[in-house]
Amino acid sequence: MSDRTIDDGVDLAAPITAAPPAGSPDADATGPRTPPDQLGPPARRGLGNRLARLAEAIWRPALLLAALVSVWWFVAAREYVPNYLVPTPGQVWTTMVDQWSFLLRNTYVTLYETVIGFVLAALLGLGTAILIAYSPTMEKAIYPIVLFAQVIPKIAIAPLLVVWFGVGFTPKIVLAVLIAFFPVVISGVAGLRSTDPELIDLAATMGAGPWKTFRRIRFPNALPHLMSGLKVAVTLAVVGAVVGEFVGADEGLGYVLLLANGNLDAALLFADLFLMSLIGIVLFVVVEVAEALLIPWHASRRSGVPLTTS
Amino acid sequence: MSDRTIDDGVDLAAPITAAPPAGSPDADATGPRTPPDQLGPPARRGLGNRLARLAEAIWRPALLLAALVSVWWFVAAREYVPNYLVPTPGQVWTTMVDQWSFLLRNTYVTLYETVIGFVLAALLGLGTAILIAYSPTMEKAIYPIVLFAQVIPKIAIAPLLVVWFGVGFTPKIVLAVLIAFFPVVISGVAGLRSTDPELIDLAATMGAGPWKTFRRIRFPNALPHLMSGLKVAVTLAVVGAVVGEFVGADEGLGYVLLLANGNLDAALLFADLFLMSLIGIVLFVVVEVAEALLIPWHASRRSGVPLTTS
Amino acid sequence: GSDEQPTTADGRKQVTLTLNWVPYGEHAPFYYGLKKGYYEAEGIELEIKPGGGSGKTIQAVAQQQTDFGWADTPPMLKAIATGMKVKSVGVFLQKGPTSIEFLADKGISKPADLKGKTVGGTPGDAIYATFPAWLKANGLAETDVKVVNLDAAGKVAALAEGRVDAIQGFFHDQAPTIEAKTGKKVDYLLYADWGMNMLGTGIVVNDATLSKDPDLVKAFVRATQKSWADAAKDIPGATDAMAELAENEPAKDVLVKQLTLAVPLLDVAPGAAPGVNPPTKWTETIDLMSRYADLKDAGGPEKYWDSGYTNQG
Amino acid sequence: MTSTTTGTAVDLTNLTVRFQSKRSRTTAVQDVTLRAEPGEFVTIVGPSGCGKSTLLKVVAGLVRPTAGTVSLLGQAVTRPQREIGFVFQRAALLEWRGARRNILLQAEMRGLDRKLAARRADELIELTGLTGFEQALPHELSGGMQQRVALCRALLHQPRVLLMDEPFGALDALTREQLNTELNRIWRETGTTILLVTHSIAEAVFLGTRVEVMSPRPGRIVRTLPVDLPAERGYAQVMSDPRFDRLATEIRELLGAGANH
Amino acid sequence: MTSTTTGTAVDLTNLTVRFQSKRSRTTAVQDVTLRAEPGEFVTIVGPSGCGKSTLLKVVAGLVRPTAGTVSLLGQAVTRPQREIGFVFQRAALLEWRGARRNILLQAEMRGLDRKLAARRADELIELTGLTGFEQALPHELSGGMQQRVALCRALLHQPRVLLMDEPFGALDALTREQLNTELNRIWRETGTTILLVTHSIAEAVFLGTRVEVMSPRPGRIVRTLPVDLPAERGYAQVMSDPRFDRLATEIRELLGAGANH
Ligand SMILES: Nc1ncnc2c1ncn2[C@@H]1O[C@H](COP(=O)(O)OP(=O)(O)OP(=O)(O)O)[C@@H](O)[C@H]1O
Ligand SMILES: Nc1ncnc2c1ncn2[C@@H]1O[C@H](COP(=O)(O)OP(=O)(O)OP(=O)(O)O)[C@@H](O)[C@H]1O
Ligand SMILES: [Mg+2]
Ligand SMILES: [Mg+2]
Repeated sequence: MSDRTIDDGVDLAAPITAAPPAGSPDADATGPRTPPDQLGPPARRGLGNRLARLAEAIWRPALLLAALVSVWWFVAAREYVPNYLVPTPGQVWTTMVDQWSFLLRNTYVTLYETVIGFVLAALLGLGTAILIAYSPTMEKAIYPIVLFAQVIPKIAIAPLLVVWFGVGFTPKIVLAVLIAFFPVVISGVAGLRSTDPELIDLAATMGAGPWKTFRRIRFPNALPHLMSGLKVAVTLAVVGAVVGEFVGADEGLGYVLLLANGNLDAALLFADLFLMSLIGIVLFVVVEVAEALLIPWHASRRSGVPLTTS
Repeated sequence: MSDRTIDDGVDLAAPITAAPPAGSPDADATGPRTPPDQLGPPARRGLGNRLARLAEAIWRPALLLAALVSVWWFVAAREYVPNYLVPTPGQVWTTMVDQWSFLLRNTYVTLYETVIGFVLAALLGLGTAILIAYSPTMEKAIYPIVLFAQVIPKIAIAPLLVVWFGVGFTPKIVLAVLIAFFPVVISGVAGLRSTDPELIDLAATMGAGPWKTFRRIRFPNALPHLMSGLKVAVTLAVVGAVVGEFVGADEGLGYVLLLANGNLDAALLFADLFLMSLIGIVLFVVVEVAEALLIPWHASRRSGVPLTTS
Repeated sequence: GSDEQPTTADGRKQVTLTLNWVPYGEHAPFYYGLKKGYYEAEGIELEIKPGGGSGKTIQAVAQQQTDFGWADTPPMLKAIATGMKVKSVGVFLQKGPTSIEFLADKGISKPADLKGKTVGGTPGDAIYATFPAWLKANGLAETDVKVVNLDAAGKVAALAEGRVDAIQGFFHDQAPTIEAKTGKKVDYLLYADWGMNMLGTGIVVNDATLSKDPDLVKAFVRATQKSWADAAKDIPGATDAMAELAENEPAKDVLVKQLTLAVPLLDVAPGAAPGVNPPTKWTETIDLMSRYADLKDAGGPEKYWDSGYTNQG
Repeated sequence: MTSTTTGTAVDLTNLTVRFQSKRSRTTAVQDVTLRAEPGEFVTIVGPSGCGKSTLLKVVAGLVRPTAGTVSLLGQAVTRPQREIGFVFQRAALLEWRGARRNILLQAEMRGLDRKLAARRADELIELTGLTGFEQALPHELSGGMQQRVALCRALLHQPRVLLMDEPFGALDALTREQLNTELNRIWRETGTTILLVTHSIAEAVFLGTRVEVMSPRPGRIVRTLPVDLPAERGYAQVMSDPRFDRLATEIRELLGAGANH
Repeated sequence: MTSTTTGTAVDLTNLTVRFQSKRSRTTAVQDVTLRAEPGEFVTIVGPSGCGKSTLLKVVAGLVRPTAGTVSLLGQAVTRPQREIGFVFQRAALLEWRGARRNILLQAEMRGLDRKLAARRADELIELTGLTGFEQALPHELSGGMQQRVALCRALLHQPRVLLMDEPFGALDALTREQLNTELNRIWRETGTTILLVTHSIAEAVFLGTRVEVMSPRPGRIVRTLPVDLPAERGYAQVMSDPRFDRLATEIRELLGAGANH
């Protein structure tokens, strides 16, 4: 209950960076969770303050990134690891600049496949989770199939997919769906099942049918769980698209990876890996932002510190 | 609250298959959730009843399996899909029987790598989740690294792993860990964060330090979330081990897959895929059983129908 | 892969060729032919697609996802044995590029020097399968050499990093690349030079295409033969063409080296054109594959190869 | 509101409910017979854990009895009932909805007219003193405020039968009095049948046309006390009525308690 | 139990607490000054939503005041306090633990002697009438039973200061009386300082050495009423005492209520 009093000089319009998370030992160790009501001067609450808080939010990851790049640069420049395995940041940068249109085009292809695959996986996964969570009969029938589809290594069935779906976008999207589907199902089922039985009772006394109970009670209740699954799924969807491109493609970052590997072109390989990671990170952050908008009410979010990277 | 009255003839020692799940529309549609107290004759509560319920539990998946095998057999035998792509069930069976000791040995290798990888991923993932959930500073520093490690396609960095770790078990286990780690972190963080703030308050007034609060409140509270993550992780660990074997190995199911692919031996390929899937399914069920034992108290489990495939 | 070969506006047939791998020097003649208009002259609008290994290329041909494939012979034999409806219409690299590669400073000059060494190979491919036989043919026992299993990308890194002493591979592709990247000199022992020759890469076609449009196949093979014959005489021109038309090909100097190493592998009989195979070479390869690589119900060359499409001379 | 079944509003006959948990079996309600005619206001008092909440849930069709029959508005209860309003003992609010939207859940679930429901919700908010907290999420409300939200939600659709499980337990004396008076008014004006569980003997007498006193677990009905007070009651008036005192004392004795809270 | 700080047990001076939520700002407590000497039993009554729970949480160090100072046992409160026992308004039980293990949580968290704690837990279970439900999970307990478990948990370690937020709200008259009497005994025997929030005026007077009456939100203290009754009190005796009646009536008037529950 007792979460928030007015924060010291915090911009009220942006409460997400207000206080340390409720009950985190950091906070516990230093004092009660809720800071006193001493509003700062108005100046601190405008743009300057926003910038200051942005800086505060990103300096740590920025520092980390800088440190990583330095280590990388040091290792590569000194050739502690040979350059054909680990190129220098400079080489990678040059490759990126020289081939930007080629890389951009292929990034777009992979991004496209990933997004479509993720959206389909989210919808199908949620649908499946609903069937499983609602009907024990369905559960017994569907669960084995879902599980089976998950445990088969996708890289092994990728050639079959190419045979069945040709070499266009379809097999990549199918792979992305297959690979991203499972976490959505698992977290969806767990979320839908975790509804307080008394709320279900409540809905029943309101004469609500399954759909309304789902829409207004079970689904919102499942969201915190579900978002965990979607976060895992979105990063896996990238992998699915790339694996699909390994098997049969003449575009996309997975294809560029094959090219780079075939030519031992480490700079291109790293640029390619960087772009793949970038897609994953950007989509992950998009899901996190969606989460922050969808479930601001949840205990995990009430604290004010969102689960983001920035 | 109102979950369980005495079930009609249900074996009380095995309450997990008692009633339809609380509040599932199946149950809602047909009547109140809790069945009347009319104990059946003692005979029904012994071995016979147990068998009957086992049969009841597995006939649907068994039927499904039979249907799948029939379709497969039909498609393969009629050569709707060429046999070099999809062999007949008979061919696969013959391969399994003929090469059982070879397959068993390689299954054992992959199982071993998977289990070690999964256990390490679970421990590391939980540790990371704790750091992230507890400390906003750590969150900002660690999250980007974890995310980055997740979004890089493992298949792309596998060759580097071989260079760094050689061709023994290590790179396979490292890959299994890398691939299974992320779902544990995400679900762990979500679970640890979802603790009711009032319970944290309670712990604070008991003078409990972070460790005790974690052990007795946050961790048990996070378990339902965490188990979702572990279920995803265990299936991914299999994939990690297999991908590791692709890159450099002389044993394991991934190695057998390469052999089968190289020799275009579809029967061996399918036998191999079947064994991979089997490892995944068995480990998944193990995690589910662990879940049923660890969180029988949770709303999702109270219903009595466990989230299993059997 | 549809029933009617699609055509361009001016009536040329649209044709795809899938390579055995991402573009490297061996492929320069195709680009040369494109540049010089040899394919156009035969009424063919050619599109060259990169591949992901001979096996996948053969499968794409079998599934009619591509019209022609450029693929290695041993995997093609296997593919036909398992039921894929494809055939070779001429192997161009008749001297197999199959080889054992190692850094020059290892002091290896003959197979016997491999004794006690570790060799990286990829399980499932033909080099891997025939390696024990090749050792035997050179007086070594299977146990004299330790084989380490690695995938294609891992092999090269492992060799350069000294994790293995040697690797199995195609010297004309890998050696120049490794040399260019690591600056280390790479040497090799060719299977073919040491008692075991198997046919290398050639053109693979689906049986359906052969019966449906034999003229197209003939035209394609003709253009390809001409491209190879002329490229062999104009290596700089060929690599220039490739640098211009291919995407993300290796560096120019690597291309030149790769093609230079590839040309002798054509192993053309005096007076014959590239891609014309003596049946004996086929029998030898089939024999080796059935003895060492588990090729079942081998049969004769006609099961795998149709000589009727090559221009003899 | 829709069907016009006649007969007894609530009819429990020889009701027994037993719960089976892993280790033990609890008989919550034992052989209870209870009838409420349409328009009756039955209040139920009894020791903690005697099965009062269970009783209401049986009427609502949320718990199936181990033995005995249940009917509501003349029809056998075999599934959750929708002709009712239920105030649970815990507030059971949706944590992601503000107070007003929690109240309106009732209307959304039943597909009631939005405008009308919104107007009525605002009236109820006003009535229960929640004005200013329409948007507040449950965790931002005090215990008593949460309870009032749950109360508003149960009253929103003017149900034919109201089941209320200690709806005023977390409220102070004044608020309680006011809401008691309001409930009395609503009951008189709408003719709703009400079953109300309370721990306050004064409240039981003030509100009920009949008080049912239950025994400790296994809960049986030990006495049924008709309240012979006029339907329209004022607090001051009732408290000073000798009949009130007599009834309160009798209930207190039945429950074994001495004081008057 | 460990440190032996002297001075005022609880000291709130000019306390103000404001909550900021997305859309609105609520002043829960306004300028409250409240002192409790060691061994005092202060009861707090006030309208729903006036900040009583907030007040207790401030004392426990769970909510930092917007203005004013707080000290407990002579030391400034800057972090959650452990010298206390806290009964929250909601039972706040761990759903995965049985009743007894929920009570023993207190001992585990504090590292108390297991044997001793177990013995005391069993005594408290007996005392609160939970015998037979030691293993029952929270969802298998009635509302009043859950509250009793929470009560036992707060009493287990015999804290120097007890903060109780409507600890008997969900209990019937008899159980309430019995537990009131027990609490009175425990208080007399241990000399614990107690702050207790209640909606029952009778309970406030029966238990307290002093009753603090709060105004509606923003909560201020409108009157402090010393209860000049002997420390050892019996229910029957107190109820018939004219001083009780006078006090109860005065509180009732301050709260604006007329009846006596
Ligand atoms: N789901 C359940 N599983 C097992 N036992 C239960 C369950 N629900 C209730 N009980 C038991 O049934 C008995 C009656 O519970 P109920 O909630 O009806 O009591 P109550 O009269 O409402 O008590 P209170 O006044 O404390 O709310 C209790 O002993 C309780 O432990
Ligand atoms: N976490 C919070 N965020 C915002 N407002 C809050 C929060 N906690 C309490 N409030 C507000 O503070 C006021 C006082 O709440 P508090 O819980 O202290 O009341 P109370 O006196 O205990 O009431 P009750 O008797 O109903 O339990 C209420 O108006 C409530 O809405
Ligand atoms: Mg109850
Ligand atoms: Mg309160």
